[in-house]
Amino acid sequence: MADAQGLPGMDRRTIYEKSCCGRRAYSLPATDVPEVPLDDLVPAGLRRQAPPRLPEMSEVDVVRHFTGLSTLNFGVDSGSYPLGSCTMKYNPRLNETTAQLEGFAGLHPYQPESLAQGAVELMWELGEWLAEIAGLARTTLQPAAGAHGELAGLLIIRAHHLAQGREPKRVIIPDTAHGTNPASVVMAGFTPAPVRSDARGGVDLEHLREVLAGGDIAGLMLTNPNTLGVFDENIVEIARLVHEAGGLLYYDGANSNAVLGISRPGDMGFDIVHFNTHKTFSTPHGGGGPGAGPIVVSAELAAYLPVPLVERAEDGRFFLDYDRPQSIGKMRTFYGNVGVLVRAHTYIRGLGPDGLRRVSETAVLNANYVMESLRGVLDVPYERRCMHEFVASATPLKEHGVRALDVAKRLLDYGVHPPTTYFPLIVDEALMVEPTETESREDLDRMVDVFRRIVQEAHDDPQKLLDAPVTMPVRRLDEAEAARHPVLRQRFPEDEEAGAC
Amino acid sequence: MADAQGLPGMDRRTIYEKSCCGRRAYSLPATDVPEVPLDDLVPAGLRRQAPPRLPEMSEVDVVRHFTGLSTLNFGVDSGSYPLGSCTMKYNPRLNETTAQLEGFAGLHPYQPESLAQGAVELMWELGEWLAEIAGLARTTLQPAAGAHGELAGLLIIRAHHLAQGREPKRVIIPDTAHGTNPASVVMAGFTPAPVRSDARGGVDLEHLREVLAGGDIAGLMLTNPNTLGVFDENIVEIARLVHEAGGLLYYDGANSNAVLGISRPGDMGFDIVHFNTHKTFSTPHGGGGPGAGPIVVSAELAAYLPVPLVERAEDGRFFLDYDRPQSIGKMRTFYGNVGVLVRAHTYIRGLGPDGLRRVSETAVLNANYVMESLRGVLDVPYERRCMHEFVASATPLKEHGVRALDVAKRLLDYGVHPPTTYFPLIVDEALMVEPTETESREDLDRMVDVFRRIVQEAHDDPQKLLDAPVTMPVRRLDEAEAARHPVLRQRFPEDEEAGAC
Amino acid sequence: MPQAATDYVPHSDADMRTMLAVVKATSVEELFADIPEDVRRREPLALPPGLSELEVLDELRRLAAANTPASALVSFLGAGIYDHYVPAIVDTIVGRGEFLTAYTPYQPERSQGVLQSIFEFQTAICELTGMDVSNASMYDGGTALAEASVLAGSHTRRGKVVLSAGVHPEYRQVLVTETAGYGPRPQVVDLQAGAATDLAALARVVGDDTAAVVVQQPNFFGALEDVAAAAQIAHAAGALLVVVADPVSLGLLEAPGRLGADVVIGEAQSLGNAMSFGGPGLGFMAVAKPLMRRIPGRLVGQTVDLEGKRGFVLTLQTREQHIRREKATSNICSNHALNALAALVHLSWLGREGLAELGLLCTRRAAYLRARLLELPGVTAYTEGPVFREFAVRLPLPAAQLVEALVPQGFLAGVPAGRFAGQFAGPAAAGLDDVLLIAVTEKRSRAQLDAFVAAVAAEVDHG
Amino acid sequence: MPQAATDYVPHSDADMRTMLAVVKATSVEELFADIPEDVRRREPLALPPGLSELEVLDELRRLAAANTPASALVSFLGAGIYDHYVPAIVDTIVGRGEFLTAYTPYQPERSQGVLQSIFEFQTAICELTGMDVSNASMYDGGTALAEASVLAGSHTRRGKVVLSAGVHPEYRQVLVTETAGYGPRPQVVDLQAGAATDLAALARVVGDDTAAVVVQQPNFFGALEDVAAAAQIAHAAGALLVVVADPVSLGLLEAPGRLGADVVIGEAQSLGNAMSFGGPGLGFMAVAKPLMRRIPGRLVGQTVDLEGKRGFVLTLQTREQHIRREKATSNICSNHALNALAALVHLSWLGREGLAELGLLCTRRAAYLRARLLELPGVTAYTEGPVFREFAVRLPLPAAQLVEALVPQGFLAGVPAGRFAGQFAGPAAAGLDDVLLIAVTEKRSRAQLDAFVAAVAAEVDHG
Ligand SMILES: Cc1ncc(COP(=O)(O)O)c(C=O)c1O
Ligand SMILES: Cc1ncc(COP(=O)(O)O)c(C=O)c1O
Repeated sequence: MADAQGLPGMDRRTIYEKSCCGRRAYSLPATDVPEVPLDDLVPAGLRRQAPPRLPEMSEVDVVRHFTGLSTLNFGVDSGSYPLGSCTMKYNPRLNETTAQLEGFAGLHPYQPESLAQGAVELMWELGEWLAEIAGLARTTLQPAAGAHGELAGLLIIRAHHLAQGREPKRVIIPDTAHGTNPASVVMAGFTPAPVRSDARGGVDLEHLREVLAGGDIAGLMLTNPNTLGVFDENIVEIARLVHEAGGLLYYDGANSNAVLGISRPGDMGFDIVHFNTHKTFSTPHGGGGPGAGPIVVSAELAAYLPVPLVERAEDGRFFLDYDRPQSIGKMRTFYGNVGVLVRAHTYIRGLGPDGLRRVSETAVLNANYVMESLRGVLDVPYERRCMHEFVASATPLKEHGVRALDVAKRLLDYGVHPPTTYFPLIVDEALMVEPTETESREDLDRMVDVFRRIVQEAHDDPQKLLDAPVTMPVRRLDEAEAARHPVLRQRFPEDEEAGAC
Repeated sequence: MADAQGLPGMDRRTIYEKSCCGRRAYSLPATDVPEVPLDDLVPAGLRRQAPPRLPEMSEVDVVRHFTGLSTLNFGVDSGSYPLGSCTMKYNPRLNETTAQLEGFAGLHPYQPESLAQGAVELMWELGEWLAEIAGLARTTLQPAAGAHGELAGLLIIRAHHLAQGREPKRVIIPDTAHGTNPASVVMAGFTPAPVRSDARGGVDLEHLREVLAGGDIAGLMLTNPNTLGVFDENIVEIARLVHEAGGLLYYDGANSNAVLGISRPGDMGFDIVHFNTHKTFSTPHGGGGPGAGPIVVSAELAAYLPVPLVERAEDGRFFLDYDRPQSIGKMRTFYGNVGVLVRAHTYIRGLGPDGLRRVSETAVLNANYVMESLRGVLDVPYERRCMHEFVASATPLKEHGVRALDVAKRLLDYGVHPPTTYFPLIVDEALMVEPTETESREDLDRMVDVFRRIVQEAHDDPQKLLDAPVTMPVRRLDEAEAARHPVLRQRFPEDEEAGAC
Repeated sequence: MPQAATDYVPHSDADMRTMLAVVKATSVEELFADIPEDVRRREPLALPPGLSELEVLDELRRLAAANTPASALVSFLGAGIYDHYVPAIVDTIVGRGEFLTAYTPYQPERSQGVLQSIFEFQTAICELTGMDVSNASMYDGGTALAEASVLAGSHTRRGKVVLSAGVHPEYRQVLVTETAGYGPRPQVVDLQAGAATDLAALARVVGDDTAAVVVQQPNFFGALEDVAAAAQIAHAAGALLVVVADPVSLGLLEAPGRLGADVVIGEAQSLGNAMSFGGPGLGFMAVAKPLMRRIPGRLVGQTVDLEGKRGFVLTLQTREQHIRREKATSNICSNHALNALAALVHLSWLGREGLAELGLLCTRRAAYLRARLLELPGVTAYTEGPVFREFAVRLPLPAAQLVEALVPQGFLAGVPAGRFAGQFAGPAAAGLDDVLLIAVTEKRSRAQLDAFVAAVAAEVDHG
Repeated sequence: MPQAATDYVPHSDADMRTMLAVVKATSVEELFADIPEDVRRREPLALPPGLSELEVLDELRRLAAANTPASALVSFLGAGIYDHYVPAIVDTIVGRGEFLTAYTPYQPERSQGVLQSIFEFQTAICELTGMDVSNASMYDGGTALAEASVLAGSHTRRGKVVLSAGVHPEYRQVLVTETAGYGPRPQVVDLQAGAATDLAALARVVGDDTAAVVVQQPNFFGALEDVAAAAQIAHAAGALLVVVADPVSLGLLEAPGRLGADVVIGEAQSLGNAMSFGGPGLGFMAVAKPLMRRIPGRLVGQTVDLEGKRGFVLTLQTREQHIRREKATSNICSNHALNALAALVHLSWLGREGLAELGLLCTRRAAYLRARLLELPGVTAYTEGPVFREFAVRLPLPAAQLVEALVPQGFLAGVPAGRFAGQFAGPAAAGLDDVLLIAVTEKRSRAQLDAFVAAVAAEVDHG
């Protein structure tokens, strides 16, 4: 038995370790049709020999197990979550209410369209809104996430070139880009062509010209503001250069929270945009997903959008259009993460144009506020205003033997979720801070205060950081060990030696 | 700023202390009717001078505040909760789903009955079921809780006697009774006549005869099994004696979880029964309520039930019957805690007769299992089988300077909610343990193990108990101080001295 | 063996055997040996057989579908239960297992969540009402009134309570029923034409036998009472003033505490709680400091732990039945704590400005609707003077008939006052069958009000 | 100023001023100075104006009410999305803010909740499929298939993937679309009459250019495939066997891992997740040990903290894009973790016995319905042999016509196979317009099945 520890979630057995022979939570209707012998239904040869070892628990055990686990987790509902590039803003509960309305949640994708007019209308409307926000023409809601939107967009770029009898291979990607960009480029059959950033954090125009000169340009992918949190002032020139080289411009909209109603990617010269609804439009991230990554394209590219496309007929009816000969095909089974899209629709409908603008204004103000307050505390490599996020560097702390990761772990002890630390790669010991617009001044002040304290600790007593966290359910975890000897699933006693549960 | 402490809920400021001028979470429709000057609507003299100082917060602040608070709380969902007499069994989530169906939750009490047939049917059906479970004739669902059912029942006893031209004053109550029993007796205009318990924990028949001999007997209130967890074997005789004396028998059904489908109060000789749905029928207790305390009465007493009574017409329609001239009147506004009753209905409908019986069988087995396992560890005053709960005594620990309350506080450190300690009054240093039927054997074993450990600690290191709890968000709280200098509401700075928020 | 009914018992057959062995029994039967044979039940209860979870849900959905809830119609029903908008965060918070499935916080060190929330609720009620001390909740408005009457009786040691007929008729009925054997005897003072309390008549019946005077603000017909005048009458006679208040109105209307109330009670369902056919709602009670030790129910107080850290506990429990038994101020034990939490969350969402905004919006829309209705031929004012969100009109046809007639068009026109006819006398009681009580919450848009006026107009023309 | 639109920004005007002062700006405008004037937007976006929370809810309720969800009818729709009963506890758990509003668990010490739940999910998927390694989820069945194909291509360095036409036609379309520029080229093998894969034809096209063979079990028309035979064909040619599996079937049907599968993928919406018009569902992928370092997406592994206490972390991240960028096994970043949690809760509720029970009940009822339908004149078997919970029949009238005809009676008769006509060839493709795909979950009682048979009989008679 464990030592005295009164809080729940401290029983760290897995659900399989809590399982007990013969327990059950389920109930199912009694068999009301003739009890044909099982062999007559499904021949023994097709049937399972050994049952899957699912946990055997009573209902209260299941509830307690997951209630306990939840208390070991941290969400936006728990506190500030300034995870750069992830836009961990408040997820309105209204979104959950609307997504759970049976009229949406209970829809089968193959029920007659006439019985799903409300859902198709919602999708159509959301598509129109996203097009307006992007400053482009047509939307597909199919992609399940940002990375999936990237793939869809790149396949459209591919289709566009093929339609013109070309098959260029290179897609330009700045060194600040998120890892999904190069990975998507490869999956779409292209090769990434890296371009450097300049001293202000934007695309190095010189280098861009060089890369373009290499020819075979399919397009460029850019996040603007980029993952350093800076807006590329040369965007119009960049677009011109890429277009001149025959390439298309893809806007990774992960950072859209900075520019809603303020600057539209279409107006900047982009041809394709994806949005991460789970960042920009407040749909919850659920510990990893589901999100949605709708993409919007220019009128010229609309023909290539995946089927079905959501359409509105002359008579006002809404329908799914499969009759699109130039379409790249289908990006996913069915039509998209509709449950997520309902949330995004709810959010945009509530905020309206003024509310969306206020989102970006506040997100940018909050980031600048934290950045300015941290100048002198941490290194802030780019001496300019940031947009909705900024990257600080823990390099000065290295002399104390302390790294960004240690700062992150110590933040946990103070109840603040750490910023992103694994990228952008071009900043040493990066701490990418994105407060989002839903954090109050007090919370930002507290965050700054905690950073200050930790930096002070790094000077006075660096071991405190190296030992951190000390107030979490576990101390620092050995990730190297996990990778060296991967244990990716529960091992059962009988796997090692025979024996009952 | 607080010291390093990473878990939420540790910011113990109240919501008023977190409030910030000008923040808001709310949104409301824009005024769409003429903006008549306020003075023309409500004269200044009737209007509020100073606004109520409600908290000013953003929505995420509100969510975080209460999410944090919740983590400081303990429910059945958090772990074992063997609070004697409270029947803290698992509260099925299905109950919540059904109670929230808009067809129930959205009903207005004064909407035409024709538009609420489903709700009235549900109430009628539940009434029938409770009557069957009680072994009596007619039910009212109006009482909001057990104590309220007691009052209703006592008023019916009063009406019954008045109808016979009598006005007896004394209601007999055993010394083991819950405090609501004597309090209700007083509120109904009676005076409590205490009766002692015998050595086996039941009503002392000798003493009962004496009390009855005093005359002026309106009735007797009894919990059976009583709060010692023992079933009164003399119940038939008791009922006979009381009836002979002209009294009626009221069954405090708080302990019904022991006898569902096994023994019915009506069959025992009781005339009136209340159920606590929030004990016996799994409706959640919500940190104090709401519950429901329906009462069931014999056919002779049905005429006195409060109005409206739920009725089914010849044609199958359901209606609320107000035309009951002998009724005691109305026990509450509207018809009862319908939202709670939906949950109780759901529970009974799912379990059926076999399931209910299994509830009691298991509740009793669990209690005996824990009691037997604790013999030798704690004092168990009554050497007999218990029903769904039992009372242990911490008297042997007194020699170490340790009391039942200290054991309770130490249990907190081990993640087990303590048993009831404030009653029954007739057992010294009582620990009233009611495991309930939804606790698994492992959980009971763990509970026993924790008790053992604590008793061991009491011997080895009693200070550990006196210092407990040490793992809670607060150490032991000073209840005497709270009563001496009551601070029952937030004080605002400007209450002490003038100043803005 | 398939599991064809819901069953929350965890034990396997093997568990049962092991456990029986420990308790030295050979069967579960044996455990019940103390129950005399003649009161043992051998046949199964005559209840429908158990069902699996999905079948139970189906059955409850069937029953729910047999209702047409007011919330799904354009409803003007009020009279004590209001269809205000409950923000989405409320259910999330009250649905958290740590709140939902907790008992009364007897172990404060492990119950700081609910204790602090009650402390915050008490504060909110004090702020709204302008009183010093609020309890942790009551069952509902009616029972809170009965408790207030008992409190006044024991405080003043007087035997009569004088109630305005403007107090909700069902509250008055509950008072009569519950205090039949105990507490002061009620006496009702009629309303005058225009639906406000006849204060002159009130003054006449209040005397040195009067424990309390009770008025409701706004009153049952929506009229705004002169609370200060009622306070004067009560206090002049040494009686307490009890005010039945509508918490939603208290962002706009003066706090009863500022007008002389000694006790404020009411129903706060409209804050954060579903209508739910009238229950569970949320009774509340707040009192002036001198009555602190007489208030029924739970009270949470602030204290410190042994390290001096702030914490909250149940306090002044010597008022309560579980400690004081027959000497308690009341028998109330379980209350409506979760409903109180819902109200607190709703109030926190509204905040200081939001509650006033909400009141203003309702008032404006109610005033607009009233004016439009009074333009219709044969529709006249029943409630006169200013109103908050509810008012009554006299129709040229029976109110119940109008309600029935408009249901097919999706309207619930209001509560027919005739339903409460037996509870009124005097000038205001005449022709109640034609009187309709109409409530307008923030959910009712102008478009709906206009459509409703048109629908009423059509019926009035018919009639 | 009233707050007439939802707004989750906390700042008061005073806050804004203070903060602007700190950042040394006189207006928010100034902060955007880096954005060139010609790409600044000065007019407001052309979107409908914001609404208050209650108005938004009204509007969304209007849209929801414009649908008649399958869940509210007696539905026999399947074909990849199933209306299984989701136990009530699922929404409670996935709705807890700590799960719902968390990001990917990059900070393991503060994310043990979701990490452990994923570890448990991975275990459940491994147990169901009989595989060694499962990832933390994929978007859906179709994208999981595309990923499996890419995996097989890079593992075998071969350029072709052979798919049974029994694989869901939309999955096949997704595969074609997503791998257009990358990964092996697909080739489809037709079904034979009776709807099972033509294994002889399969054997003919599989060769040493084949990276993988893909079969679905049960297949799109509900036929049970000979997975072991497909494995033999694949392995004989040095190809991998990819099985598209229905997780609900795996309490009853043999685990693909035991039959030779190297990769098992599929859609697990039917565990714990609403149908939601087809998304978000839950893609999954499990592989045999040797493919561990090729699997796309997140993996959670067990490790210890510096005190030796067990904990869980994201691991083998060098497969992933956020570390390895263009060298990653996939571009997937966000996945469907919350849906995976829902599935895990549902599976924990069902447990070892429950899943088998569930499968058996569906199978029995499906077999009963099939037998009854096949008794009707003109109704013949399309799917032959044993089935699990879904099967296809050939009708004497167009299937879409039957579906339309039965809607007014409250039935959704099934999915007309004609909808996918373009995706089939060979003997099974003939006359698809008359073929109806019928799924029977545990929600369909015998009474409903009987009523449905009667309704179909009436239409068949007409036709
Ligand atoms: C800049 C950027 N691009 C793309 C992505 C990928 O988005 P998703 O996780 O929705 O696939 C992310 C997500 O973190 C991102 O930050
Ligand atoms: C034996 C007994 N009787 C009566 C009651 C009062 O019930 P309620 O809290 O529902 O008013 C209780 C509650 O604890 C009790 O245990």
